[in-house]
This record gives sequence, C-alpha cells and structure tokens, in this order.
Amino acid sequence: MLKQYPTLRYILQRGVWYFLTFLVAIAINFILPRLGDRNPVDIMMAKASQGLSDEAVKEKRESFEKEFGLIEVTAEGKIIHDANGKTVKVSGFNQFLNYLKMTLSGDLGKSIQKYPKNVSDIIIEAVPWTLALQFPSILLGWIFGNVLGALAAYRRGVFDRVIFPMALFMSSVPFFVFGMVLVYWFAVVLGWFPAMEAYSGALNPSLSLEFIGSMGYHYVLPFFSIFLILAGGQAIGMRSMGIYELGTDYIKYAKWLGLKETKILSYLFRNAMLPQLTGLALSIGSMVGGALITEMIFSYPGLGMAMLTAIGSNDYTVIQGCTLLVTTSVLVANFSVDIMIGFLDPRVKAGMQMGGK
Amino acid sequence: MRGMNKFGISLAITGLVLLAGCKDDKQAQTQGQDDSAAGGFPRGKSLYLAGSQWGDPSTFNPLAESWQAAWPVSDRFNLMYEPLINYNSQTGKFEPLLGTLVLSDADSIVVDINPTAKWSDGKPVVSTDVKFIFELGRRFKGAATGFAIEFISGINVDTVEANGAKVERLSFLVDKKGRNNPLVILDLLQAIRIVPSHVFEALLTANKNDLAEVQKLKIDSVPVVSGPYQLDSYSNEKIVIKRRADYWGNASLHQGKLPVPLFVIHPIYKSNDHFAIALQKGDIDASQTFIPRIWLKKKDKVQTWMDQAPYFVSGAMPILLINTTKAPLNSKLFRRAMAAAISYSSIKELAVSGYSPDIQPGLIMASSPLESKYFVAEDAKARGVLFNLDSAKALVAAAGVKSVFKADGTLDYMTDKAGKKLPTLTIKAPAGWSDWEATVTIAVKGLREAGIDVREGFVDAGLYWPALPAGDFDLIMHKPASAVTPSLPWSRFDAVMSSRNWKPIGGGSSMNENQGRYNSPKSKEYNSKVDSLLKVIPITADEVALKAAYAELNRIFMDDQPAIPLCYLPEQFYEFSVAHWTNWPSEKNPYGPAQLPMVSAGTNSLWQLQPVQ
Amino acid sequence: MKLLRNLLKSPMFVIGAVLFFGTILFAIFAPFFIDLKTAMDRVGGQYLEPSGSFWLGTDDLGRDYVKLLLQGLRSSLYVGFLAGVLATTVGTLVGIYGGFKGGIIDDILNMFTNLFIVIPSFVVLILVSASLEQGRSLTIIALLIGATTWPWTARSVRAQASSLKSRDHISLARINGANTLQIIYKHILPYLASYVFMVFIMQVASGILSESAISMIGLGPMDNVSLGVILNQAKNAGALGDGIWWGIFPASIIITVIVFALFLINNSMEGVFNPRLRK
Amino acid sequence: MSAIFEVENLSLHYLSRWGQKIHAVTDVSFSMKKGEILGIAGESGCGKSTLVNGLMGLFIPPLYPTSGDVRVNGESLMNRTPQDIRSNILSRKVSMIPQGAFNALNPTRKVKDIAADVIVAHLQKGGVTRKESYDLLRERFDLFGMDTERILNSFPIQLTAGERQRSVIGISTLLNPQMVIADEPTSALDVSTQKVVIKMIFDLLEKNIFSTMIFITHELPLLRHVADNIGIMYAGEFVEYGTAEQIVFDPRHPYTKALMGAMLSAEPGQREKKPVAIEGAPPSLAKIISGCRFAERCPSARPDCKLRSQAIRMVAGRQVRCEYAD
Repeated sequence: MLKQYPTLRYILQRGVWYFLTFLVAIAINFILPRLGDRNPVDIMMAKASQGLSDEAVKEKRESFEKEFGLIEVTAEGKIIHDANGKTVKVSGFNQFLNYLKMTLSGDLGKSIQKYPKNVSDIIIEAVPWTLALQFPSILLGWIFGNVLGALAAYRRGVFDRVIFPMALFMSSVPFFVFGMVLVYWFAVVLGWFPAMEAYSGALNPSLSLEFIGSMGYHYVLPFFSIFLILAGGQAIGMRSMGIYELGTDYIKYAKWLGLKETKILSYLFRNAMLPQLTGLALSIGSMVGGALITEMIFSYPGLGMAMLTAIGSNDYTVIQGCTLLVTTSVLVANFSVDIMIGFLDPRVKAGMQMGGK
Repeated sequence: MRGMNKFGISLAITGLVLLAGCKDDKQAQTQGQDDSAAGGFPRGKSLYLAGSQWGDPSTFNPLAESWQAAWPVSDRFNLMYEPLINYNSQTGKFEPLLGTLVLSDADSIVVDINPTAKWSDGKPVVSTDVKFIFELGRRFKGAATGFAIEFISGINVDTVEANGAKVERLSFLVDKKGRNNPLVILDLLQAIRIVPSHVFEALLTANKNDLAEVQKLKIDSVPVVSGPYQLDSYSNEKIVIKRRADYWGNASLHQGKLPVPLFVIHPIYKSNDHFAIALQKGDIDASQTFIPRIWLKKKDKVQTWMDQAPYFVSGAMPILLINTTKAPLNSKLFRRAMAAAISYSSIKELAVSGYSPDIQPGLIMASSPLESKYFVAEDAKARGVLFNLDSAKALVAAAGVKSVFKADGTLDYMTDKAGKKLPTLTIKAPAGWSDWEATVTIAVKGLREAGIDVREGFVDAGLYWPALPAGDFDLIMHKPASAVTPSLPWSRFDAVMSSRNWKPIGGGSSMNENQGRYNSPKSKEYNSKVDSLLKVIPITADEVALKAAYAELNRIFMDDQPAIPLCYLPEQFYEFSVAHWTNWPSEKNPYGPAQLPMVSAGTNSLWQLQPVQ
Repeated sequence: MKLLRNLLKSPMFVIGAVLFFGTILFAIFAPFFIDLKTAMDRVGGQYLEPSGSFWLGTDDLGRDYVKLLLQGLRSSLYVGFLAGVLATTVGTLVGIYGGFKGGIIDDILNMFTNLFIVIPSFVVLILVSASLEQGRSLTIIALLIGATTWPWTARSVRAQASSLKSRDHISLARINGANTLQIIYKHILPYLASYVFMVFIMQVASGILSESAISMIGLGPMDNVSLGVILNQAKNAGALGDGIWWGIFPASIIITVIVFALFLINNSMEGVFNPRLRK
Repeated sequence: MSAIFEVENLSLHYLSRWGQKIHAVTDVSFSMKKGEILGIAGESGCGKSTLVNGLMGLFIPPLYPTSGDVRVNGESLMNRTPQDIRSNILSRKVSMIPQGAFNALNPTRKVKDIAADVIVAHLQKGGVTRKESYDLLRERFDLFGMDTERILNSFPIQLTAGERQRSVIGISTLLNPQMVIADEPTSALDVSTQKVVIKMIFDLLEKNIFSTMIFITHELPLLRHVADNIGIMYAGEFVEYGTAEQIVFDPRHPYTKALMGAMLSAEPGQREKKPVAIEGAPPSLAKIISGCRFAERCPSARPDCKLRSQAIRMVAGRQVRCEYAD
C-alpha cells in the first residue's frame, strides 16, 4: 500500500518495531524488580510505623498499599476487605496492566523514600542537569573523537602512531577512574577546580553571569572526565571505519579523478560516520551508565545521582522510573538515528525496498 | 566537509537550546522564594551546616511525619519551629524556650508558656497551640505526634502570675493507667515542636477535616514560625533559611542580640566522602557526618569537640542485636561467648577511626557524664565479658556447641549437643554503610577464630529495615535510642530488653523494641524483673533507688547478653571548620553542648559564633 | 602459525599479550608466594603508607593492599572470564544459528538480539540486582553481565556467519548431504574461530569494566573483594579527600592496564584479520 | 608523431604492514603515440591492475614506485607532489576507468554530484558554478543516449550495473582526457551489458572525446579487434610486447603461446574468466626471483632457465623476455 512512499514506509516500519521494543522494555522494567519478594510498602512502613499505634499502623499500611496499587479498591476508592477483614491483593497481571496504563499516561507513581513526591517530578528536576552535563561532553567528545579518528585513518604515519595508542588507552580507562584521578589531582592536590557539585553553594540558580560562570567552573572536571574517554573510544571506531572506507573503490576512484583532499576527506568522513552514528545511539545507554558514576564522583545533581540515591535507599519506584527513562531515551535516540540514516544513506532505504521486507 | 559542518552546527545548536531550557527550568523551581539570593549568599554572613538532609527536600510541613519533612522542620531542629523546652546534653539540664519547665514529678510535668513568645505573624504562642499538637493524636489516628497520647492523659491549663505578668501554666498529666512514664513525657516536651494552631486549624477546615490531605501540603511559602529563622529558598542541592529580625527570643533569651549568621544554608550531599572534602575546602562550616581520620583534617582548619581521641562526646551505642529465639543463640552462654570473641579495640581503631572510648560491659555508657553515675564498675568486672578468645572458646564449649575446624586451622562448622550440624549464622547489616560493614567484618573474624560459625550478611538497606522489627535475622546491627534525650539510659534498656509488646517472630508480627525477642513473657524462663524494673525506673525520683534499679537491670543484661554493645559513638559527629566562623563550643570553650547549632540547646551558639574577617 | 608470526611482528600485540598474560600468570601463581588466606586479615593500622613491609600500604581496615589487590585482581579476572565465556558462547550460538539457518528462527533471534542491544544492559543489571534476595555473589554478577552482553557477540557473529553461508565450499558440503550441525562444526566454526576469539577478548574487557562500574555504584559482590569493590571502599572511606593515593591508584591502574592490554590484543588482531586494515 | 606516453623500466612494489616488500611490477617499458590503443593481458594477479594504478603518478599506499619513469608528453610524473599530479594530470591528461565500477561510485552521493565534484575540482576557481557544471554534465550524458535525468539524479544503488559502469565511464572522460586507462571495464557484467559498455567506449573514441587508451581485459579476441599493440604480463613483467597481429597470431614467448592456446580454443561465451590452462601457479613476488619467472611452469624450460633472469630482446619484430624464444 505504501510502496510508492518508501520513506514513509521505512519510518513506519521502524516506528512499529521501536514501539514494540518499548512495550517489552516496560514489561522488563515491571517484572525485574518484582522478582524478589519485596514490597515497597514494607520499606516505607519500617520508617513510617515508628510511634504509631497498632491500629494506626494497619490503617497506614493499607493506605500505602492502596496508593501503590497492591490491593483492590472499589470504584469510589474505598479499600475492599474480605470476610476476615483482610485486604484483597491485586493480581500480578492486573498490577502490570495498571502499571502500563499509568506509564503510558506519563504517571510513574510516587517515590518510596521521598513520599509523597512524584517520581516524574524527581526525574524532571534531575534531567536538565544530566543533559547539561552529558549532552555537550558526549557530543563534543563524539565529534572530536571522530575527527581525530578520521585524520588518523587518512594521514596514518606518525600522526596515527601517536593518536591511536593514546586513544586506545583513553578508551580503556573507566569513566569513574578517570573522574577520580581528575578530582585527586586537580581538585585535591592542586586545588584548581572544585571537586564536586554543579555550582557554588553560595548561589541559587539564576541567569546571572555569576551563576553561569560558577556553573562553567564546576563543569570543567566532569566535562573532561567524559569528553576525553568518549573521544578516545570514538577515535578508535572512526579510525577503523575510516581505514575501511579508505580501502574502498570509491575513495580510490575519487583520488584518481583528482578530487581535492578535503573533498575526499568529506566523502570519507560522511560515509564512515554513518555506522558511527548508530554506534552513538547504541552507546548512549552505556554512556548514561558510565556517566551515572561520573555524577556520583562529582556529586552532580542529575539523573545518575537520583538513580544512585534511589539504589542506595531501595527506592524502587524511582529506580524503575529512571531506568524506564534511560531505556526510552536510548530507544528514541536509536529511532532518530535510524530515521536520520535512512535519509543520509540511500543504501538503507534501497535495501529495505529490495529486501521486500 | 561542508555537509558535516552543517550537521555538527545544528546538533550544537540543539544542545544549546536544551541547555538554555534546563536553566529556565531550574529557575522556575525556585522562583517565588528567591528574592534575596540573586547576588548569592555572602560567605561572611552565611553559615553552612550539613549532614541532616540527604534526599530532595519534599515537604516543610511540620505535621508531616518526621521522615518526610525536610531540614529544619524534621527531627529536633529548632530553627523554624520550636519545642517548649530545650534539653542540654552537656549539662543534662532543661533550658527554657517557648516554655519554662517549672516542675516534674511522677504525676505531672508543669511548664509555663513564655509570655513573650510570638509567631512570625505577630500572634502570641498560646496553650491552644500546645494542646493542638500534643492532642492531635486524639483527633486523628494518622497524626505524627499521636504516640504522645499514650503517655499524657491530659493537659491542664491555668493562668498564674509570674514576675507581675499573666502566664499560661500547662500541666501535662502522666497517664497512670497507660504507660505511666514521666521520663518519656520529658523527651516529648523537648522533641515535639509547637505549630501555630490558628494556621493549621484553618487548613484542616479547608480540607474537610482530613489530616492526610493537610499532611500533603508543602507549607514552603512563608510559613508561620516561631523560631529565629525563616525558609528562604530550597532546591535539591540546598535549603536556605534566613534570619528573622523580629524573632521574639532575641529580646527574651539572648539579651537583644541577633543570631550572627544572616543565612543558614544546608547543602545536600549524597555521599559521605563529599562532606569531608567540602569541610576541608571550607565549603561547609560544620557537619554531623562520620568523617574518618578527622585528625588529618586539622591542617585544613577542621576541628572537633576534643583535640585528641576520641574527639567526640559519646552518646549512642551501636549494638549487635541477637535473635534470642533461635538455637544456639537462645543459650545465654553462647551469647556471652560471642561477646567475648569480638575485638572491641579493633572496632574502635579501624571501623570508627578511634572515635570511641574504651567500652565497658553492659548497656550503660560508662564514659557519658550523664550516665556514668549509674555505672557500677565492680558489677562489670564480676559479670561482664571482655574480649578474650580463650574464654570465648570455653563458653562455646560450655554452651554445648562443638566447633569443627578444617585442617588449615580455619573454622568449618558447628554442631549442637546431639552432634547435628548447625547452619551458619549471619550478621545482617546494610550494604554500603562503611563503618558498620567494617565493624561486622572485624566481629566475624573474631567470632570465627573462637569457633563460632558466623558470616557477614550485607543486604540492601531496603531489606535491612523491614527485617529489624520482623525479627528476620540471626544477628543484626542496630543503634537503639540513638538521640541523647532526658530518658537515657532507660530508653536504651527499654529498646533492647522490654517485653511490653512481645510477639513471636513470623506472621507479619513486628516489634519496635526488643527486636531480638528476648525474655518472652510466655516462656518458663521469663524474668519478670526486667519489665518491672523498666516500669519502675521512670517513676523513681530517689537517686539511690534509681541507681540500684539501673545496676540490677545492667547485671541482668550482662548475665543474659541479649545484645552485644560494640562501641560508643557520638550522638552526632560534631565537626566544624574555623575557616569562616570561629568561637564554636568545644572542650576548651564549653559554653554549649557538642551539637551543631541547629539541634536542641546547640542552637544557642548561633548567637555566639564569630565570622572570620 | 603464520598468523601468530604476523601477530608477533606487531608491537601492539606483543605489548598487549605480555601485559595480559603476565597479569594472568601473576594472578594464578602469586598465591603460592603470597598467602591469600590472610588477605582479609588486619595486619596494621588504618591506611599505613606504602613501606618495606607493606609495599602498597594498608586499607581502612588495616589490611595489606598487596594481598587485597591480588584477591581483587583474581575476582575481577574471574568475573571477566565467566562473563566473557557466557556472552561469547550464547552469542556465538545464537549468531551462527540465526545467521546460518535464516528464516523465522533467525528473525526471532535477531529481534531478541536487537531488543537486548537497545535496552541498556546496566539497566537490567540494576533492576535485577535490586531484587536479588540472597545478596549478590561474584558469580551471580558475572552471570548477569554475561547474560546482558551476549547480543553484541550475536550480532557480529551473525553477520559473519551469514556471509560465510553463501561461500562455495559450504554450498558444496550442503549438497553432499552434511547436516547443519556438521556444517557449522566443520566449516563455519573454524572460519569464525579467530573472529570469535576477538569478540571474546572484548567481552572479557567489558566484563571487567562492567563489574567495576557496578561495584562503584554500590551494587558489587557482597561475598568477595574485587577491584571495583576496593575502589568503592576507598572512595567511601574518604581516601580521595585525604590524599591517600595508594587506596585509589593501584586498583585503577590494574583495571586500566588489563583492559588496555585486551584492547591492544584485539586491535592488533583486527589489523591482521581485516585485510583492509592490514593493507 | 612523437610518443605522448612513455613508460621506462617501471618497477612498483607494495609495502605490507609488516614492512615486507612485494614487487608487483618489474621493469616494464612501453611507449604510446596519440591515437594508439594498448591492450594488456595476463592471468589475474599478474600485476596488470597494479601496473595501470602506477601509471598516473599518484601512488596510493601501500603501492610505491621502486624505480623507472613515466612520462606524459615528455614530462616525468615521478617525484611530483600529489597536488601537482592532481591538478595537472588526473582527469585531464590521464584518466582511469577503474575495475569493479560497481563500488567505484560513492554510495551516499548522487551521480550528478560525484560528476560535479570532478568538474569543480579541475576548473579554476570561479570558472564554473555547480549549477553550470550540471548543465555540462547533462550535455555529456545525453551524448550516450542514456536516461540522463534519471541517472544523474539517482544514487548509485538505484542504478543497474550497466548504468553504473556507463556513469563511471562518463565521469572519467568528462574533461576530455588525453588518454584513458580502462581496467577491465566489462568484467562482472553480463554479455549484453558488456556490449553496451564497449560500444560506449568506442562512441567516445569516435566522437574524439579521447583518442589514446590502455585497455586491460581478459577478452583477447576483443583486444585483437581493438588494440594496436598488446603487452602480455606474467608475474609482474611484460613477457611479450608487440602489435596485436604479432601477439595474437604469432606468439613467441612460451607463456603467450600457452595463454593464446587456452583462450582461443574455448568457445565464445564459455571463456573462463581466469585463463588458467597452464599447470602450476605463478611465483610469490615477496622474494627476489633470480631466474626466469615462468621457468617453473614453462613446457619448454631448460635447466639453466632458473639460473638467469631474462632480459627483453627483440624477436621477430617484437619484445620478448625469453632467451630461447625464436
């Protein structure tokens, strides 16, 4: 039906696949934390029951269980009790349906530890910081690494012999190790940069020059801790791809045609970059994972820190919310890159048409 | 190349837009509370205190449960809302605040309301306010202060003449039929902060008299308070409170002086090591977190109450709580064997950085000036167990347990009297709590050397907390009665030994004290002495009788060993930096207790600190 | 053999191999000279500086860092290898089967592979470790890492296998009546062996990295020390702020060196196997 | 008329990653006049492609010149900067139609953009705008009777193999080069497409877009019709070089004889792509070979053949690298 609109067909096809993946991700997100028999209400009650009478404890427990959708309630929201005065548990499947319904409508539930704060509020407060920390460093690291890798591939020689082992070494340093080394050396020993936080404690966020300056000053170490390591990994990948593309017939032909070096480099970069783009999207997941620890090392108030705090205090609803967000953003990143590549690389769409799938 | 540039630039622009977007977001969050902070908080006028708020501040509602409320509305902080009286953990005396303690006996506790006390909206603090919060539990089951009604049968209000002024006099009647415990009432009087009833009654009315709804309000916009500071702004990174120029107490309690810091700022750090770095760099002025090797920080102007070990004033006692219902832990000989197998000096030196004095057997903190009067050294010598592996092995044998060692000398397993192999015991502790993990590791090492088959059982905090009241453990790390309150050491004994609410393990039963299920009232060995002593001590005024009762209770504890005290730690790790502020209370300058200037009587030092020029 | 000779001509390979096999030999044989049974024992004060008796100093519990690091190294290698073997085995089987068989089974396997690739594995790790009842052991963490990283192997092996499928000698074997298993065993695996080995190297490296990252966020093994656990403990115990470099640097260097060595090996092998890179 | 293209004792080698030299081309000499078509033939791997890759003065690593000279219009191409070669030689003087045109076009660029890149690269700054270059293109592609608009606006993957090959030929000859090197332009094409492509090349010759050509192919019968001279390569060397008539009908070198026998006996259409009817394999070029390179497989080899390396000598009016040939 959509044969005459290959682009639309391609986008739709990818979109459906990603939506199905998203549903599976939600299911995984729902099932995994429930493998063990622990219950958010138990954790809340351990704190909340202090100083309450037995009856008040029971009532409190039931109201929490209602809040977390663990027991059946009537249409008016009243808790249903059976003949023995006990509450009725909601079946796992119905819990999942509720979870699905809530998630799709953007409701991630309430935090266990920060009750009654909404998980979505916690995430909304944290995400801008993570974006501010990671987006520029990942993006610049990606660009810098790719340029370096392309140059190493194209020039080879001494340039390659220096860049390549260095990039290889940088990419084998774990994010957090490098972060700690930076903190130790530049913050503790030399005292040049602040060791932690996103801005000076003496300021409240504002658009003042002072605040932005403070943010920039605090940004230096975390930025480099991500930027350099990421650039290393990207340079390695780009170099491989670049060398591969360099050996291709079309590059040789371009050289024989007498095209300018910059033009050939742009052929090379553009084509070698296509798989790197996919790689970028795919590794956003692991980057968020690595940067999670970066945020921990630098006490940066982002999503990683929120997740880490949640892990430390067993705040499952927040953990689930964060992991769902991470998964979703990875899916979205992949989807956009798929679409982008669909436009940038005619082979992809053509492949789909020819394959007839 | 050109195509790439375009692509790169568009991505960069996207990034900038996102960045800008995020800043707007953050702004919106603090808008409305933030008028003074546009130019930042001047360092010389700001006091940075840390360690009392770890998560995002979620509510400033004083009616919300203490675990939900953010600093300084939570806990015993007196900066915004104040209790009737302050307890000075250094002198053991009560100091006046919203009220003055007049009399305390077995029948009632009498407090005069300070006639000059005023709310920030200008209304006076009156008995209605006090009754509102203390009796809220009678109106609503979900009241956070509901437990007060278990102890107080009523509050009588009289008007008396004092120094020529009319004063409201409150008599808190001890509930003789209930818990009959004036000690706990004293605890409550210095812990429960009074809230403006005229504000909250109105809120209750507006919310159809539903307390749960009122508890959900954040009360974070110019709340009506009685304390010296008012909420200024907050975010997930810090909470800022600002000095109230019209605080009533400046005139009545502080000779007309203002508290020195204009702002008190509480940065929110998520991980322990950040406090140390911030303190060293002078980013925070005082903290109450465990910072190892504090002596290394002296060069960075970080100080503590004492100049040398143990650096801090002890106040809390971490213990290893034992599940006394499970074989072989149900044998007191076996429990005593365990107590003899743990190297307390190693724990002191390695796990808690030497912050503990040498500990004594028993549940009375021998080194505490407030408790030492109840400590009987002869009893401890005669009955207590000290670290001694040989006697530990002998006690294991005496308990009828046989240890089987492997060829290489390490422990393999234990058998009981019948020769049956006993399962390995575990010590439950939250994973990641580094000082407790270290303590457990040291304990396990000694226990295994003594032939006791124990292993570390580090679990997520989320499993740890529910396990404690449920009794779901062999051994578990615990810190009973962790705050220094007027009721110590009674409250510690009560928390470890009371059979008041004894319930067997299982079936969802939970006990908030004596989680080790010691001294079951239904068993043949039930020692009724324990509960009767716990009942009698709070109503005993006679010091000699009190001392005898405590001595007896402590002897029973040492004989039965239902738990193993491990070290003495401070109630709060009071460490401060003199980089920006000086004249902190300390051993050499003891004008106040060893507490941060936000807790109980420690608050008074806010009027004494001096900024460094 | 020729391959090995070519490899030995690459300085990158030689450095990588010497570093890596040196580390492995050290991890295997050092316990004959250094008593690991006492690794968890207190031998001195807290954070003693490196000295003649304790070459790398002591940790916050007064344990000898040399022994602790050796134990940690062994644990990290164990996790790396176990995770690597699992991920490589599962990934190779799925990849070969899918790539060779094609059809609906391939489609399904491929879908799962892609699914697990786009769902970040650390998310799964966090979610599962949060619900583990009996505490996290080294083995469980290794298995979890292996179970979440196999799709990378599967994806690349599948691509290789499906390109092999159409080669002449395989079509011939098929015509001669060899069954799928025989073909895979006789004709595909040998061709893929070097490739699978390279993938394995990368999986070991990522296993070691993942373990240390998981330990850093406090979800590490509870039954043993690993390099990540050592770092996490040092960080929690405030070694960074006190300038206790011997609590941070040795473990960091060991992790980095192992991973670097593996990367070197992998890259030099890629240079030899990938004719384009070789030219 | 003087030679416009001369190759003198040219030797080329590859440098492997491990520093090993592979002497792919040894001591090749020939010269071409304007309008001449030279055919080069030999087994695959004999160094044909390497040779022509080394004729433009642009050496793409790992290929390097060992010794010898290449001259265009009497000017040497050796030891010149790549910039110099690029702006003065490539596409204008000498142009290449590469082997395997299937992959010769950048897969992410439309044909018209690749072609426009060539025009823009070689015309003076400001001389031609991109738009003008498109017009130029259209004109040229229309010459071939192709579906110009569609082809120019397509990505390579959207074209058939024949269309792609013809595009490549079109692009290579855009600037009316003095001479063209065609490296097996018809391999990997089906027979009918081959014909179309060959026809296009001859159209170009006819329309005088270029006149001189080196043509590498397996199709000896084709060479016979097309080429003026033919060089037969074996193991990196010219073993015989003469006019098409001489080589095809009167081969003198034992290898040429064997090759002709193998190729001409086969039925048309069933010709093997690899004309190997001779037992054995060529020697490895990684080592220096002292004796005659064909001696191992030569049916008429003599014991001393392996001892001496062979020099070119004139036999019956053409160059032969065999001292015993007559």
